[in-house]
Amino acid sequence: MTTHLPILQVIIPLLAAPFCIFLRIPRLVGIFAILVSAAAFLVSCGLLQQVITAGTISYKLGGWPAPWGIEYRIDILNVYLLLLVSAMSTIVLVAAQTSIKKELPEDRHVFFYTSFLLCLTGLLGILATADAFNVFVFLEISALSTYTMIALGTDRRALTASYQYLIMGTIGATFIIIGVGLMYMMTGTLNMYDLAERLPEVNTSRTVLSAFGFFIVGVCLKLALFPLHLWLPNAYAFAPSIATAFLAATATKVAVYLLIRLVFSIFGIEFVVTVLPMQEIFMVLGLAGIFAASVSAIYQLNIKRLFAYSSVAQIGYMILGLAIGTKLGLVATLVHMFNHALMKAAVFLAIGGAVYRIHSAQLIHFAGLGRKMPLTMAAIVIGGLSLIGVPLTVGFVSKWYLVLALLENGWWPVAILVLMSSLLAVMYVWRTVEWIYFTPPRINIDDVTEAPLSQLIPIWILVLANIYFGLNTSLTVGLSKMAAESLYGIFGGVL
Amino acid sequence: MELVLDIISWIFLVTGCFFCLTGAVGLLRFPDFFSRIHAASITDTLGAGLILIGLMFQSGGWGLVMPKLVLILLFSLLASTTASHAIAKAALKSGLKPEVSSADEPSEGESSSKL
Amino acid sequence: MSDLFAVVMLSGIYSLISASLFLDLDAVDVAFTEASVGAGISTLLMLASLKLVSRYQKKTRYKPILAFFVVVTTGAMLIYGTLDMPHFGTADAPVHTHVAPRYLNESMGEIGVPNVVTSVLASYRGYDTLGETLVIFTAGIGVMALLMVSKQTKQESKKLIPADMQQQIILRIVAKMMIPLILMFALYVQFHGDYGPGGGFQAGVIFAAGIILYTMLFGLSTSQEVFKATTIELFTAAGVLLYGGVGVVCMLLGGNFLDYDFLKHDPVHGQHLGILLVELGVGITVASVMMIIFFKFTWRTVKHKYKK
Amino acid sequence: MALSAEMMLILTMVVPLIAVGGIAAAHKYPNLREAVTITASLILIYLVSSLYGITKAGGVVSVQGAELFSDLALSFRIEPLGMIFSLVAGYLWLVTTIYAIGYMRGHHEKNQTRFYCCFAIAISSAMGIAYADNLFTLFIFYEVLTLSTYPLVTHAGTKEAKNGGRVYLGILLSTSVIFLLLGIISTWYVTGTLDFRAGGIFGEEHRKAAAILLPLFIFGIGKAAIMPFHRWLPSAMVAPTPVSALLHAVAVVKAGVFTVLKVCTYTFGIDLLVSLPTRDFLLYLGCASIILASLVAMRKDNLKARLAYSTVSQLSYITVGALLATGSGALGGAMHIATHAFGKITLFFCAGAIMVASHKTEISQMKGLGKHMPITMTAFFIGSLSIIGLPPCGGTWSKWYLMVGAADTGKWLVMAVLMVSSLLNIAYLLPIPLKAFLSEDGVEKDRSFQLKEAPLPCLIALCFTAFGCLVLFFYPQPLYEIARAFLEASGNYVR
Repeated sequence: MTTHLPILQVIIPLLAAPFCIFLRIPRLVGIFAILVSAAAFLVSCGLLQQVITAGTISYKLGGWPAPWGIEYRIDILNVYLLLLVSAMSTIVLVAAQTSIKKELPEDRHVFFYTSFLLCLTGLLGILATADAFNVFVFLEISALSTYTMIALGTDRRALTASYQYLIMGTIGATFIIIGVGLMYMMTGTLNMYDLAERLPEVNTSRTVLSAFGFFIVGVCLKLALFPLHLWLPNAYAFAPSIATAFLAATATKVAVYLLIRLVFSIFGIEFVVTVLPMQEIFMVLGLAGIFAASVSAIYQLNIKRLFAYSSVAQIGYMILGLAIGTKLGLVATLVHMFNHALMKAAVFLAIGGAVYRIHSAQLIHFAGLGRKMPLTMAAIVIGGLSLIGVPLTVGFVSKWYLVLALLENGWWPVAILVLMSSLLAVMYVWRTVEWIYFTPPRINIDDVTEAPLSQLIPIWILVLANIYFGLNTSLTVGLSKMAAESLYGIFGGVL
Repeated sequence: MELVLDIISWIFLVTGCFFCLTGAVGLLRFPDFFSRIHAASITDTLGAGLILIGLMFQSGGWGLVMPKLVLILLFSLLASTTASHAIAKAALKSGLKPEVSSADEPSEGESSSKL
Repeated sequence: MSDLFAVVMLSGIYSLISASLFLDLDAVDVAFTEASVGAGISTLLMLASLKLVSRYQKKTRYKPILAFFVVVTTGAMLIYGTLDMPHFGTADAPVHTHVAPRYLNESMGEIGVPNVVTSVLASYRGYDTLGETLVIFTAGIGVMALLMVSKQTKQESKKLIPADMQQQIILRIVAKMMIPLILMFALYVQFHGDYGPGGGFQAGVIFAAGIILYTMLFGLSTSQEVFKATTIELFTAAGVLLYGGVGVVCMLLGGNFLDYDFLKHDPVHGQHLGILLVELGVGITVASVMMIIFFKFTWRTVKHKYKK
Repeated sequence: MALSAEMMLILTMVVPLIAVGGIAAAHKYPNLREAVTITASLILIYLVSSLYGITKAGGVVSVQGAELFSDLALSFRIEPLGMIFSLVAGYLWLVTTIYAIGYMRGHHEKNQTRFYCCFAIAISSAMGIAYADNLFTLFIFYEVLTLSTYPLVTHAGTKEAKNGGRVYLGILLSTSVIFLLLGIISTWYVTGTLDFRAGGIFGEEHRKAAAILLPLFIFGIGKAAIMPFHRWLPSAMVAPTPVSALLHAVAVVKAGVFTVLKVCTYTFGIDLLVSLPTRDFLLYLGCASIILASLVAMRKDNLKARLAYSTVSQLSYITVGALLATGSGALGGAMHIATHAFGKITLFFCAGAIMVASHKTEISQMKGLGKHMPITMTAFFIGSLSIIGLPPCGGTWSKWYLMVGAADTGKWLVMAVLMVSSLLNIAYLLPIPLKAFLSEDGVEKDRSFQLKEAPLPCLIALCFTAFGCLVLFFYPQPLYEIARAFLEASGNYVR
């Protein structure tokens, strides 16, 4: 069975999702979802082990060889993110059991879990595949299920948020498929590695150039790169807490992965930096995103929106890492993808725990909660510290590598800007802290107690992971370095 | 024989085309909704029907094509007449009155032209 | 345009015209799908949802300059992209020289299905089709989750005298004659997909259209006696499970996922069986998702009526 | 108990953390809670003292932690300067705790559990700073110290306190993140190591880089409060007095100047420092800081504010001592860490005692207070003498060596500054006790209740520290020896 691990990674949740409809009983479906996700996590662990010992794994779907059939190709980069996504979904699902019960009417639970598993399927599918069109298919699965999950939010504004995302997401997906179509037109193949081989012959043509343009814009819409981030804050703010935690931790990371694949594996960094001034564009947009979104975050009244804006800012850091265009820059991006998932999942789950008790995500309703829910609030604080990049947390590791990469490239003014931007993070995190700890309560919170144990445990697993991976970086940095090596290896390490 | 079949078929085709054309002209030129839908259904039934019959003569024997064409004719006769009926009824139900004489209520004629 | 009804009609016409265009390009399968899905069922579903909302769009206060800009830029980019494209129909275009020849030349020997589109769709790139089926399933889940109907409404609707068209005798009689034929045709399309244009997607849509026609004429509660919403919900899942199940069976028999060669001793027979089954899965899911979407919209309409 | 020295080193950081748990657990029983704190501080004193014994006997104690990333590790080693700092911090924790018990209860403060917890964390991180063997470790604990003292500053939760906390955190974090972190990463990038080594880590070829990095470090170590980054110190005055004492005499500011000294001697190396072109500029900035802060202090009527500016001035003595880049300068700086700590903590204790007993905060109200609070005022007098640098107090010795250092370099301007500043010290400190003892009026008129000495724990504490000031004058030998050892360890000798 071990040879089938690449496909098992995706079809376990894929088949489990429709199966949920048959199970019908909400509690049962919830537990089933956890088991499925845990199985996916185990599979990705197995894959990690295989990839490390045996190198890249290729799996032919339907038994057809690569350019004719669809291929799954797992290398270090994939498996790194597969591990991240499946781990996050498992942890989040554990917390979902109680949280969903309060936020959604019972007859929708089954559909929520089904959508969740479908979303997981989509994300894992995007990560595992080596086929450009297959990417699009799974992108649609994850996107559609995401719209559903967001629209299920209790607030009526969730519907508009979901609709907004649907429009933007569809534009993004359309652009991606146009890009894929044009590439197929010029090469006659859809397999990424086949594309990478055949594109250089035609990459001076305008068709390929516009294919690249469409693909990049589409992916950037998906990953909410400033200024294409407009859908994100509302979507995160009004979705059910669990959905927010999961999406914040994984969805944008997968889009960033897609961008990395596109830039490094399909077109090649050489093409990307020579034909278009992508380095400059990414740098400017990344920085603009960091500052604009951080400043917006400072003025938010809804704590979920606040951290949603912070997500946009954090994406700026990832893009900035890519913009550097060096191995170390890529490492910084990859490390930050992992770390950001850890911190955002922790923060949003903790917020979910608080919402579970006080039924509001308004910042003023969080006033004085520090005394009532010390453990949950401490999780928000530690997550926030991690966002700032305080030592001993994962955020510091990310920042360290990013600044190091910037210095190595001689971009020291950007390095200073990056460091300054973390002060903006201090400002929005500290605003939260002041509300939570140093402001008397505005609403009656006498009966408020700590979040239920089934949420506290996942929250604190994530918080401890934030600290653990801040201290022991052998997994994150190690894998990122290996991934960066292999990605640069393809084109013999230009730059 | 071939020639006869050809001539017959062409007669059907040309008449069919003629009805299609008149239907189209009627659709554009008739004053109110109900007379227009009359013109439109001529296109569907007579026009398309005659063309299909003409094609049947062209199909050359009782192969696979002939029954298919017959079926299409049958379905189109059934479906388009029913559809015309349904549309007219819906229009009536939603308050659109046929123009009995041109002097009556020109405003309704205008409103129908907006449809 | 603020008249949404007209918008829906125009989009249907657009689909029909593009179907003709595909036909002209010799892409019969695509044309068929476009006609049945784009012009057919999606127009129908849009009309059903239009019944829930107002027919006219609210006036917007801003002018959609940004949208216009995006559209113009996209168009410009597309035109720019076409400049260096190989000319249409050129024999040495990359599309015709790299992957496609194998499909055209080997498919008969490897899969034994005359319609190459079907063999690409269901076997060479069968996994994509599984994904597409899942997309449809996901859409169904979305509608089911968002348009939940409370149990109370379900009970209320039993008392309800359904369907606005109850009085339309001509329509009812004609439809009674047509519906069996439509369903028959759906099955024909389903199982004839190996040889001619057709397959699970189109068949499912046509089948659903037949049922929807029935529901419109005879009322929701009548059709629910045969097609219970809860049962159809199960069928949406069953189709995907059937498709995926075939893949898993292939794995258990020693092949890769969706490698139909292993289903029977003879690879070509295996391919036949596999394609038949997965197409069936697609058909089941598509039909039931379309139906469930329509039903949910109709439930909503019923609920609205009761509120008033 | 037979503990290995390495174990003890780790325990110095762990014991306060364990105490945090104990304090939090005992939050319902104030007596038990305070007993836990005192026990922990006693253990800490035992540990620090025995470590002192070991190192004095020539033992080398070092702990190499696990490697984190970029070949960086948390590593600790006891060297003489750190020994001074840890001894001071360790002993004064006990004293401050005793004082705090009296103060906090006398003042009926809220959130006392949080107070003691954060206090313990701050001490733990101070120990980490003291024993850090590389810049990386030092930076981590430096940031932890900032964050753990923030709740102490904002303790009152009032708007004023929040604003003070914002300035405190804002300046300390921004300097440390923008300048210090950038400096550290650049140092690592330039030299490939962050270890503290005798004679510094910059080679001749890095002279240019070092010249740029020096200001980054000096400005980045915001805790050393060199102007213009001194604003946080007066802002933090909103904190309860024990915190001010801790902040301004022991842990925080001393962590700052300690870091400055350590960076100047172990990272740059005195020999390199002398030749850096940026050094002169910083040296004169330090001198300006000394004079300006003294001048501002003279104009402050609020006692705590005056003491705060006095601290700013005194800290710059140490910075100047380090930047003088002579053996004597460094020696004086090292000694001044201890002598100033004892002097300033006495003054703060007295200020707090006056506040608890008489609710007076302004100097102009304190005339004639000596009659009612003779012990407090005597201690204040002694503390003032120590700060000024007059016999018979410890401050004499450190100032002496600073003067010698200045004379060694031949920079007469620096010497002049030191002298003028001493005069200014006299002008703003001595009038307070003198007026308290010699003036008659001003007290009884607006007092309706009996004015008497502060609670007993406060008195014990301030007497102890005042006594410490005297001891340091009469028995300076141990301190001098450690400071000598520090010079030798950093590869320098006094003439």
